[in-house]
Amino acid sequence: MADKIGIYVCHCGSNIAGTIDVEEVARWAGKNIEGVVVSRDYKFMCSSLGQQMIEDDIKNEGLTGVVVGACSPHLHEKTFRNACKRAGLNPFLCQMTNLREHVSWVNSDKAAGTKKAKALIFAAAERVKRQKPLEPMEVEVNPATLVVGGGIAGLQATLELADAGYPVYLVEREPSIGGHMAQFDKTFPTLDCSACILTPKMSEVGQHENVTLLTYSELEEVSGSVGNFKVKIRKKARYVDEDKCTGCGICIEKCPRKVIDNAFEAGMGYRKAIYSPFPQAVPRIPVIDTENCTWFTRGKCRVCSKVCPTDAVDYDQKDETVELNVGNIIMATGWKLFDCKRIPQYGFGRLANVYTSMEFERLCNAAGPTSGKIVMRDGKTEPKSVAIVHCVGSRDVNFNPYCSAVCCMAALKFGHLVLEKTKAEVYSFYIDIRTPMKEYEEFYQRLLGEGMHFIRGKVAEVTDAARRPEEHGKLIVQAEDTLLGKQRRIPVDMVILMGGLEPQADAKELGLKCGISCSMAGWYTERHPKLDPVATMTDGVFVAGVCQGPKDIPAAVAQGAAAAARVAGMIAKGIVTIEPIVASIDEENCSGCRICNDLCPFNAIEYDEEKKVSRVITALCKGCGTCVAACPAGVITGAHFNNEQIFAEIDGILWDANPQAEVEIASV
Amino acid sequence: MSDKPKGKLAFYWAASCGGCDISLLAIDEKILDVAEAFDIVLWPCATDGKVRDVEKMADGEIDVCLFNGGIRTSEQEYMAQLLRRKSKVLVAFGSCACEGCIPGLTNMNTRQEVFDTVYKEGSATMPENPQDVRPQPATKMPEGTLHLPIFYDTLRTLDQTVEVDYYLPGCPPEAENIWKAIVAILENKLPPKGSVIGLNTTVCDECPRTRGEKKIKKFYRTWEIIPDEETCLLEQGLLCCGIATRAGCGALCPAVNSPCIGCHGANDGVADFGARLMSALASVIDSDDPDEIRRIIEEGIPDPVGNFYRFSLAASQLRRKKKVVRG
Amino acid sequence: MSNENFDPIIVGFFCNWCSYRAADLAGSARIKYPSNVRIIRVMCSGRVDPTFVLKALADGADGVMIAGCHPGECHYINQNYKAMRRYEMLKHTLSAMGVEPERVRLVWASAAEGQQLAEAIDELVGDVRRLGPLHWLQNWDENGQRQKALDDIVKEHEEAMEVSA
Amino acid sequence: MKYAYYPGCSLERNAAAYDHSVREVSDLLGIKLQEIDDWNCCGATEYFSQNELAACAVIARNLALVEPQTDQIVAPCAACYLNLAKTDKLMVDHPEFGKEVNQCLAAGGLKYEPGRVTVRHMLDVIVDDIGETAVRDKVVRPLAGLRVAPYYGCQVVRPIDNNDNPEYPMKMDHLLNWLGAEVVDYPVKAHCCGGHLTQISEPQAFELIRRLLQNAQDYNADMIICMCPMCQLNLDGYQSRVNGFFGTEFKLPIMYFTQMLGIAFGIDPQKLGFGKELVTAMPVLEAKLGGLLV
Repeated sequence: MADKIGIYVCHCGSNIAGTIDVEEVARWAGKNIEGVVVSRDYKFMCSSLGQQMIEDDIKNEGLTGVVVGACSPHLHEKTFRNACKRAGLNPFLCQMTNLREHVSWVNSDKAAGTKKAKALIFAAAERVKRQKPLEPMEVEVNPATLVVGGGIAGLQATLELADAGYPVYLVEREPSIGGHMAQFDKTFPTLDCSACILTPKMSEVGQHENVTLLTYSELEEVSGSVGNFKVKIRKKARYVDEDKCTGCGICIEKCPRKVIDNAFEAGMGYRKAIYSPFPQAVPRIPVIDTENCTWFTRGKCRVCSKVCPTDAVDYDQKDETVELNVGNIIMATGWKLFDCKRIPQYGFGRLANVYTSMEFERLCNAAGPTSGKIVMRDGKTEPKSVAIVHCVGSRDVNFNPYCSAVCCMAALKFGHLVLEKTKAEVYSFYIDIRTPMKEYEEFYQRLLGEGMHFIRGKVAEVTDAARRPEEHGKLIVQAEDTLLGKQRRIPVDMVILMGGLEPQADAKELGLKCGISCSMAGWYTERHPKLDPVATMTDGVFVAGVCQGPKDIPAAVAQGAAAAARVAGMIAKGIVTIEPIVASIDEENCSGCRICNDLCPFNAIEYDEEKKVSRVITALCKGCGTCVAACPAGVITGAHFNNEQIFAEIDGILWDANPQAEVEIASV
Repeated sequence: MSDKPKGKLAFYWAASCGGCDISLLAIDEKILDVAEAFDIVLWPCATDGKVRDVEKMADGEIDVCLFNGGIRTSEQEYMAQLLRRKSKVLVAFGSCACEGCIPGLTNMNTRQEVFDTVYKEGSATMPENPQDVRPQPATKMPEGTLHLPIFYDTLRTLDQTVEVDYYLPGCPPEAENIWKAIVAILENKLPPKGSVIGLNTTVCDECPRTRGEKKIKKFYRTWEIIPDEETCLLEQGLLCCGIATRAGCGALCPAVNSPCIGCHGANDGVADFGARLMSALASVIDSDDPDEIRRIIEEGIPDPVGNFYRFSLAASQLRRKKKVVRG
Repeated sequence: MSNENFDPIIVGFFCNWCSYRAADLAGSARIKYPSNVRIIRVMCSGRVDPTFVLKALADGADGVMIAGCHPGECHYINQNYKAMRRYEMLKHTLSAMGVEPERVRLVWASAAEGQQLAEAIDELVGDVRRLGPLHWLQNWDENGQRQKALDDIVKEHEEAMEVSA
Repeated sequence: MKYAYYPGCSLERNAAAYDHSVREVSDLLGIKLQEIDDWNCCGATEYFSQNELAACAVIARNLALVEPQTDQIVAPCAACYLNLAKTDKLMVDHPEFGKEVNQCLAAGGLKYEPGRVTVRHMLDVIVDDIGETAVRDKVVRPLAGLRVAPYYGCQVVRPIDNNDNPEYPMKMDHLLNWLGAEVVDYPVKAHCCGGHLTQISEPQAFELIRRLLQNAQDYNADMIICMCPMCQLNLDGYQSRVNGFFGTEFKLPIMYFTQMLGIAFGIDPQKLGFGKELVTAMPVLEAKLGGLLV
């Protein structure tokens, strides 16, 4: 069939017409490009009249392809594809070329702009002639959802979905859900008791009929794609039978082995070798820490087994793999605290009374190791002065360039708690105090009023090297006070380092499993930084909470709920359409060289051992085209981006590159 | 076959080594069937025949012309045009005609450089040339002017010179493939014009070695390692062109533990053989560090053109090395 | 060679997600840059086949820009690393073919880096302008001697035929 | 292992003990030091602020003199080390400047290709190249019971990255540990010794020196171990003046780390330059290490 191409050049008011002679471009295209039967310019092509014009031409002229030279396809590709569709032309036979963002707006010379516009139109026309009709694929959405991470963001997402009546699998790596929020004493700026607001949510999740809780478990493998993911979860052996255990806690009470608790208590307190991280843990089923359990290390003891009234302790339990089918995944994997030892001049780990923010959270927590008393490492002395160092590992090119967003407010909270519970002077060493959210600035003003001292300067070092007699036996915090323009040395009893928020150590690895990437800093990349902060580039995988970037509790909760709403929308719709831009392998001519096998991060290429050919699993293919470019035999084709189409586009875009070519084209 | 009237066959030799002429004889006694089916009107290597006689023929009088060799001189170009005109079916026979082959590698130089090498620096054919005698396109003699064909800077493939109907790849084409092509011609069962007569899969398809997923940390040159005989040579770091090279040889080279060098050229629809190799090999380099990647490439592939375009330089997108503009 | 008046043509292969959007952003922000780069959209820099670059150069482009997401930020996880590997391989080959490797450039631009992209374009255009036109087709011609040589053969053969006749 | 050796002026005069001990210890550890023929002064710190090009040219001359088959140069003096490394880095980072420096060198018929020679400090060579096992193997007289304060000063740990934490370096701590010494956590280990401030403003310089001595004493260190002739000179040579100025009674020997290595390796203290220090080390060494020294 002979090509009948329609060319539509938009003025976009004066946005395009200002620096491109659009009338000339349309006239020229109509005359010089083979196969063009209609070539028009119009004031606003995206207007309903403009669209109508295209639709009419398709019907009246029987167009086989449409080229729209207007703005970015990211803005209006859908608009024009839909117009074509309405007129009965397959939407994939419409090609947009970007005359506004890529030409008229970045250029002020009309002649140069017009020339470039012609090249882009020529390229699009050559391309569209070779485009093929494509049909989007539809798949059903499994109503079950996997939520990874049982911190506040994950809990919120879980509850939203479960309350809407959809099944949720909640996977948590630790023995209990709750996340970091369970470790906190108070929350800023309201000074709510963290546990009081968190634990009801935890038990709600624990008891919800639609929630399957998989604690002490890790996400192992993800396959499939939106609507139909298959996931493998490894349930680590607890050595306690979940069905038999009643959570009475007698095993913990009787366990003779005390261990420093580096997780929940941040090294500030102790737990037993069989333990539940904290009293309100959900589920209340303990786990045995085999590295420290006397039975596992020395083959003696078995006290827990002996005292258990339901015979739930099972030393032979093994890790177990659970396979689940879900339609969507919400990643809410949280964060870890910056390792303050990486800044040795701040003395953490070397100087006893230097604390991390997490240690201090436990120190002032009424349920913590000192029952909430703020005392030094000796366990009894109340500090007379406390320094709080901001931005430890944050806003520092040597470590993390970003702002961790919550530390300023947490530091103010700490300041308040110290002032409330002790008679100590509190010094805050800050770069900038950042309090942008609701009632945060008011909290700062309140602390100024409560007498917390603020010194604007990045701390150079925390040292016990005294220079003056009054410094002996103290920790000296040295900083340049940039408001006074002077070096300050403040001797204090206790120093709190406000460690920054960092991505989980395995965030990247975990992300790869479900096909999402990380930013330079290691936070999960959202689909759009402004307009789509909960979806990711992989359909069916959403992010919530700090794993997407530092944020406070309300923001994490909001994002958890937002992710759930997106998932609920997909479940309610029931089907999802998948773009038909995918790769395919001509199996007849594939020699099975296996170059492509390892190139797909989505595991969409499988090798058939029997036939000795490789094959694309269409549902998994995201259409990047890397395998197409790599295939040495040239037998992989990328739909809508095949070689023929791109070659034609190159030919077209270079229409004026050879002087001879210009002559030839002029004579067409 | 013998009932049909005899057809006319021409076999011509342009810029090539002569191996193709010999390969035609490798079909053994079947050459007699060929002789039975055809009158051989031109085969300078084996029979007597004059260009003048061909010139006198009517256009399209020759049924089939098997043309081997690339186009390096004006005479070869003239012959290609002449034979195109006189032949119903023109077959690019062998790697040289199809894609330039080894003579095409001269496209890394210019005529000047080639002549300097041959006539000035000395060669086996011209060990000494103190007067720096060079071939001249025209020499005036008392009887008139004698012309030598001019030697081009750039060797062209046959289809860059005239329209080609069929391609028979290989350096030289394998006897059975030649026979298959002849049978197809005799039985008039030819594929659509412009086709390559042969398979459209790559050497791996015929290679018995075991293949796994590929990751390459270091490329080895053939003299550096003795490869394992069971495993894919590429996986052992040898630059084997089999992944990109059209099948049909039965994986001759890998069968003797030597990497494929790519003489059968690319599959259908491939616009640049070397680019296929470059892209495939680069994709499986096992490093994400640009410096390391560069090191792996530079150390392992010191002669990229020789490795990627050994047979296909003249048919590649760029066809030749950039000429230095003088003055 | 003075190249001030030389207006190079550069073909850009930009990934759909980061670099094409960076070019969109440069437009929205009205950042001005030379109009010499003509952009072809591909889904990922990993789709860029070295053939595209070779074809563009052979077809008359003076330079090529390949643009993708920053390493580690690829929409397709890590496919831009494959683009990087191919780019290194291609540059190695191009050098051997006498093409100045500066003509072909791989740049990373996130969707937020309109300004940086414009600067990279500016720089490439400047560099290519300094190098001068590539005009690859000129490499193939035989300094105008070819047609005459062919005509000579025809003439000589005709003369010879006449004598024998 | 072969290195070009650049002793620098100090090691010929006031820091002769450093030079002797470096050579003795290197011999024993199999470090081949090839002294650069006809080396010249590095210009110390002042020259750089006067005329950067001339300063770099003077320094680069030494780099240019390194034999072609050697690609590493060792300087024990912190200032020499920094100057050599800085010059090389400037030439690498700023090729135009590198060319200018080479134009200067051309006057003497020399040329230095930036980046050809890697500049190393003696401490890095011993810790990174020789390593723990080889050092421990050579220890015949462990320094058990001796409390030492490792003092790094400022020039080796910054600004050139020598693979240690610039704010809280640990390499010498590790090395002294391998010798069996009791290493005190010395928080001022990378603070300034005052440098040439003694020549400009004694009270300020003395205060800086006092802090270093005071802190070592607070930690009950028997001696301070340093790696820079300037540091050694300030802490040792000015110790009695500082005592007079502040009314203190510091009596802390200031030794080079190579001298301590030598002792632990069983080398005769005489050969290591012991006795050249002003606050004598012998009493404390004898008290802590017993009669082992003779």
